[in-house]
Amino acid sequence: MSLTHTRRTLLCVICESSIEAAVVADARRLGAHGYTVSDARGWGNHGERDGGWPMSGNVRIEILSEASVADAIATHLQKTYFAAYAMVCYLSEVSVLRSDKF
Amino acid sequence: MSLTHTRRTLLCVICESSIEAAVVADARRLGAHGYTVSDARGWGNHGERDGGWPMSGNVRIEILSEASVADAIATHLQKTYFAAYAMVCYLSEVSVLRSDKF
Amino acid sequence: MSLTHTRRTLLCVICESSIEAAVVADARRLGAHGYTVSDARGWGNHGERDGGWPMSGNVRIEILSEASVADAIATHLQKTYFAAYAMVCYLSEVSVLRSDKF
Amino acid sequence: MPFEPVILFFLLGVLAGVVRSDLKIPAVLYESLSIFLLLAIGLKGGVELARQPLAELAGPALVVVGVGALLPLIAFPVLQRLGRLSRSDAASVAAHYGSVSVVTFAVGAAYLSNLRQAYEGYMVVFLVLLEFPALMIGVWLAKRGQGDANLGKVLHEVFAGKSILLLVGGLLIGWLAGAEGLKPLDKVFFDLFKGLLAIFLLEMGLVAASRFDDLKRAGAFLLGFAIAMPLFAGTLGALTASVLGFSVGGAALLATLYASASYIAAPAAMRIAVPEANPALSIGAALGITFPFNLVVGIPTYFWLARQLEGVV
Amino acid sequence: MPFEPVILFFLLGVLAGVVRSDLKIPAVLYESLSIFLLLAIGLKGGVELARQPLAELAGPALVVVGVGALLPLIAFPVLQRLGRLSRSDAASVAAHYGSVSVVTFAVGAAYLSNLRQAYEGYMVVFLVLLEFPALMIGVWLAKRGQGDANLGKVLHEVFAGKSILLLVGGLLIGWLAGAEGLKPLDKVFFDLFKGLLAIFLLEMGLVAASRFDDLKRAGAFLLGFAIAMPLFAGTLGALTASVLGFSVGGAALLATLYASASYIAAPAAMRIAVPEANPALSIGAALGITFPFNLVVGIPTYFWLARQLEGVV
Amino acid sequence: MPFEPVILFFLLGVLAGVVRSDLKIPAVLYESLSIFLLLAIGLKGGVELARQPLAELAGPALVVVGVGALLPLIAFPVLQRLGRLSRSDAASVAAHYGSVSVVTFAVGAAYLSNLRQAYEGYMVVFLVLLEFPALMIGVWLAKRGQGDANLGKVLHEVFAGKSILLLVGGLLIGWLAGAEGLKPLDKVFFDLFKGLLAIFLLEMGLVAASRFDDLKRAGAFLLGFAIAMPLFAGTLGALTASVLGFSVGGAALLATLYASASYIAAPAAMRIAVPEANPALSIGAALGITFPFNLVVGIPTYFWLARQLEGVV
Ligand SMILES: Nc1ncnc2c1ncn2[C@@H]1O[C@H](COP(=O)(O)O)[C@@H](O)[C@H]1O
Ligand SMILES: Nc1ncnc2c1ncn2[C@@H]1O[C@H](COP(=O)(O)O)[C@@H](O)[C@H]1O
Ligand SMILES: Nc1ncnc2c1ncn2[C@@H]1O[C@H](COP(=O)(O)O)[C@@H](O)[C@H]1O
Ligand code: NA
Ligand code: NA
Ligand code: NA
Repeated sequence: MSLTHTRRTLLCVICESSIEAAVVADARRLGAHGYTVSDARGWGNHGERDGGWPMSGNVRIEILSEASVADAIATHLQKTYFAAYAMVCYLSEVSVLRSDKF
Repeated sequence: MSLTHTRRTLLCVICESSIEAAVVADARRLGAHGYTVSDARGWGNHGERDGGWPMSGNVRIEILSEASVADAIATHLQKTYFAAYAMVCYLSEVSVLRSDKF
Repeated sequence: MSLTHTRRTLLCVICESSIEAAVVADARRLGAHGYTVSDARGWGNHGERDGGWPMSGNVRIEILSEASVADAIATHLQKTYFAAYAMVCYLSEVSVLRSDKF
Repeated sequence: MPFEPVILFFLLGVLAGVVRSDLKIPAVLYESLSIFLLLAIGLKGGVELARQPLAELAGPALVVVGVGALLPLIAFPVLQRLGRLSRSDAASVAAHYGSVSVVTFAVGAAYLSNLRQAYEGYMVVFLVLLEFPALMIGVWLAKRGQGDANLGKVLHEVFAGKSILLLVGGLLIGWLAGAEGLKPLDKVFFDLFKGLLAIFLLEMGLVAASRFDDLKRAGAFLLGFAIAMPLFAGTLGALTASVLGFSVGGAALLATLYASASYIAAPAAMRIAVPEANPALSIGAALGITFPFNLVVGIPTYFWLARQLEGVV
Repeated sequence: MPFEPVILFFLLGVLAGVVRSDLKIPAVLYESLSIFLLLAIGLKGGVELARQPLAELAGPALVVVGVGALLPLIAFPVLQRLGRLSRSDAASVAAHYGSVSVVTFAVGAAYLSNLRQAYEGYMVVFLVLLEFPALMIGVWLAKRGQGDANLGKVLHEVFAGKSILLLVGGLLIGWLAGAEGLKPLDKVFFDLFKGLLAIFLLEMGLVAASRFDDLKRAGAFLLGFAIAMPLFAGTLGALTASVLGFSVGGAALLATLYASASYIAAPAAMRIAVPEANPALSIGAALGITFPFNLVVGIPTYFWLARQLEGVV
Repeated sequence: MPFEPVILFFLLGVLAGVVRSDLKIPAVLYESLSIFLLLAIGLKGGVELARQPLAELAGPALVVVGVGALLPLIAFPVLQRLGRLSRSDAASVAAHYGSVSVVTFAVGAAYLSNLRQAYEGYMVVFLVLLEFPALMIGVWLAKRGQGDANLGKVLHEVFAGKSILLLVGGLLIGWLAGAEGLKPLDKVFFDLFKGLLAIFLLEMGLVAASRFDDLKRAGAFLLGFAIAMPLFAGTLGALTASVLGFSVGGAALLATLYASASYIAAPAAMRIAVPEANPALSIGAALGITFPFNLVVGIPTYFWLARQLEGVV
């Protein structure tokens, strides 16, 4: 990769759509400079969530940030939402252009 | 990443929506503990699939699991669907929280 | 991963939907053999883009290709669109099956 | 007992869910139809309101809301003691049953209009007023003594929530514009109402069927509660209405309102305010049992009850 | 030859596709409209059915389905031998042409009502009955001697598939509720039918245009087949109807049914059951050629044919 | 001043946005409604056109387009010099205000029909004709002397753009089919028009409210421009119409067209052709101020103006 890339962490949160607003508000508060959301459906510990009804929809939230911010957000989400909500998080290392943005 | 992360494999399957049900059933059978689906459109060997008509929609299926399960699913999909269906698969390494779930 | 995997680069572009057609046309011209698009919403330097109105929608474009092609596309996008459009790009390394396709 | 054809659409939806049909009503169609139904119900109520002095409503409204507020307070100890539900689960279920279901109300109104039975137009005002007190009470019940009741968030969630916003907005527009002013919109908001309600019920059938699995986890007590509670609340509603001197139609509708369990506003509010509560229990009961029960059995029963009570109380 | 204005919407859609307009009918609108159309057609048929003894239908239904089942059996060898298609491709195309297109039927019915030409209300029953035998036959043709015919999956796919579910569900609701019971729903299901069909056809035009590329791969034989087959099947339909003593309108509609090629149920079923078949061939032919052909040329021709045969056979 | 009830829906949407309600009109509903409105407006215009010789339109059309083309040319230097906007921003805003808003036109027409005020049916033709010249001029203003004007892309963007396609397609279909031929579609395209416009305006209210933030960046000059420009353009429109001998209704509508600022075609075209322009400025002004202003204040004012000018010029 010949561009001047920078390593950043991509945090991907899949959770029920009823907490979308809360999750992105938390992410902003903890230092994220942006996020991307798309609608999703799925299946997991909390059973099938087919998205056919507002209460059964999931969202997929991506947050690109420095590793420390991603860690802080993930830790916070784990503490705040894992017990009571359908939620999955994963982190990966990616290269970004425009590194000043994240 | 200061959390107690665990490495897991993320299998991402992009395929025509007509086989969504079959693919997720296979994944469950082969040991996946969850999956996430979102609607997509795209272009590839099978031409443009613009999603404007039920038969021309794609889905994007994400499955987080142990490497061996991801491998088993990917091998199975390759054997079962690659010849006759529009499909792309890729695998990547990610860190998960709540590793007991996957 | 026991399959005969090949390393490829996944370029993910998140941008305003008004330039979707232009971006995928550019990607094809620069050597991509496929792409996948889904609708998204988000927030970033250009403010909130909630997708409730055609002009405020985002798309998430994934392009799997050889590293050199991904680099060429990312460089081109940076040069062409970063100044005037809401856009974020990131690259990551993934393993693909069917490597002849990309 | 006369049969309301829109219910057949609900049953078709349930059937589709049960045979695992690939029929899926797109989420967007669901949302679009619910925007339409809420607006239309509000507009209709507003037009009726414009026909009469608002002041006369204040007294009955107070009684209706006051009695309605008893419902979650009665349900809660029953659920906690008899049903052995955790405090948050009991509070959440109580909130669902204390609040009201707009679509059950709409089917009740359709049932009456099918029988050419008149009712007080301002019942929609009660629909609006009854939606939220139970939600407040539910949160308070769940959080009593915990400090973090977060009622402010719930208040905003409810008042800025789309169902209150569209109902009240429709009421106001109907009231301001009046029957004459709304005439050019009648072809959409009034003429299409029943047909679109039918399509919405088709979808509700699918959703209800997808909740049947939850019922296994709910246990026998909750299943019984989901039928006994509406019958009890419906009786209370018919009695209250008789005391207040409502018409037979009005009494049947108030009974329907009390008997109905919310599955739009309540699940959303409880999920935010009482996250520990298991939504499968409350939604499974409200949507998997009480909603179908009210549609098929409840509404005709409440109407019959209202007729029996006519002139008695 | 009278012209049905809904066809203009189809042509507008084709034009939009051809000039690469950014007009996109959202997939959800497509699905919503097709739910509406299927339900409405079913309801209409059900109301008609309620008017007459079902027993009388059994005989004609048997003949109509029996003759209809010949279509894929005739098409298959033609496609395989003359067209040099692979066995699975031939079977899949045969299944598409043996099955029926709900929208072509709807346009045919609109065409007749435009001419104030009556037809037997129970034609909708044939629409339902003709949808699936050809799909079974197609799978059987593709898998003969291979063991894994998987007919069970196809059976479920078809019977729990949304098009049969909504058509049959609508039929039953219409039959149970009757014309009187459905009256409050007429404003949606009957009054809006033609206008929403027009919007649906606009979208079908866009979809058809997006299939024109497939036609290049299809080759000249398939192009010819996509026009000859409906003409042949339409003639067979008009003859069958005449023998059975249907009205001119009924004969035109049965011809339209036989002549139409499925592009909802068949593609979905074949994709699952006969994956080796190339969907570009069958969908390209059915949607890119036969569908427009039937709309613009076929339907008037079948009507003309039905009139010629009146009293002759 | 008579009040058009559909505006109340717009205000409700604004209110929902301001109180940060969770009400979200799904993007797909927005797109579906705009497809409907564009088609319906086109069809209506086409039916009117069929009633009169087209040749007579050529003269007035030339004048209407010619005068309309002055608007962006006048706005541009004002924005650049007085407003100190960059060249591309000034050009983009000028293009928005030079082009027209279909929904403002629809509300204007609804306002007139509410007053039973007739207007020339072919005003829709002007709506179509006025949409794009200003976009071309905007691109030319932005790119003058830069070589890469890319007018071809813009031309395709506009002519194959969905708003022109649906308006012109509707016009043609209405013109070909005539009032008689379209009758079966009236129940959808004409009867539902106002009600669906109301729902669309609810959504526009939400969108407009989400643009209020942009206005802070816009500065006082642009805020003033967003009110002064429509008043100026509306006056020019009323004068032009009087000179051309249009009816009072026609004059009010032409004034409304001139005064309206595009927020569908223009943002899309400018985003592609003049990327350096900040969309927050043009959309904020057009949608956040001018659109509400025209709905609530502008249209009645233009109508009043048209009446004053009657018989004067
Ligand atoms: N193993 C997994 N792979 C991908 N997505 C998952 C997985 N497990 C759960 N999910 C997603 O996360 C949501 C919530 O998960 P859960 O809390 O396990 O129900 C599910 O509805 C899925 O969309
Ligand atoms: N190189 C690629 N990068 C991203 N997505 C792809 C790629 N190739 C194919 N796809 C997606 O996978 C689907 C099926 O691919 P194919 O079988 O190549 O037609 C396409 O419609 C795209 O959505
Ligand atoms: N840090 C981030 N993480 C994830 N997505 C982002 C991030 N920043 C921006 N985006 C997405 O990219 C779009 C355009 O970004 P921007 O140009 O910063 O406004 C936003 O609307 C988001 O959808
Ligand atoms: Na209740
Ligand atoms: Na056929
Ligand atoms: Na203008």
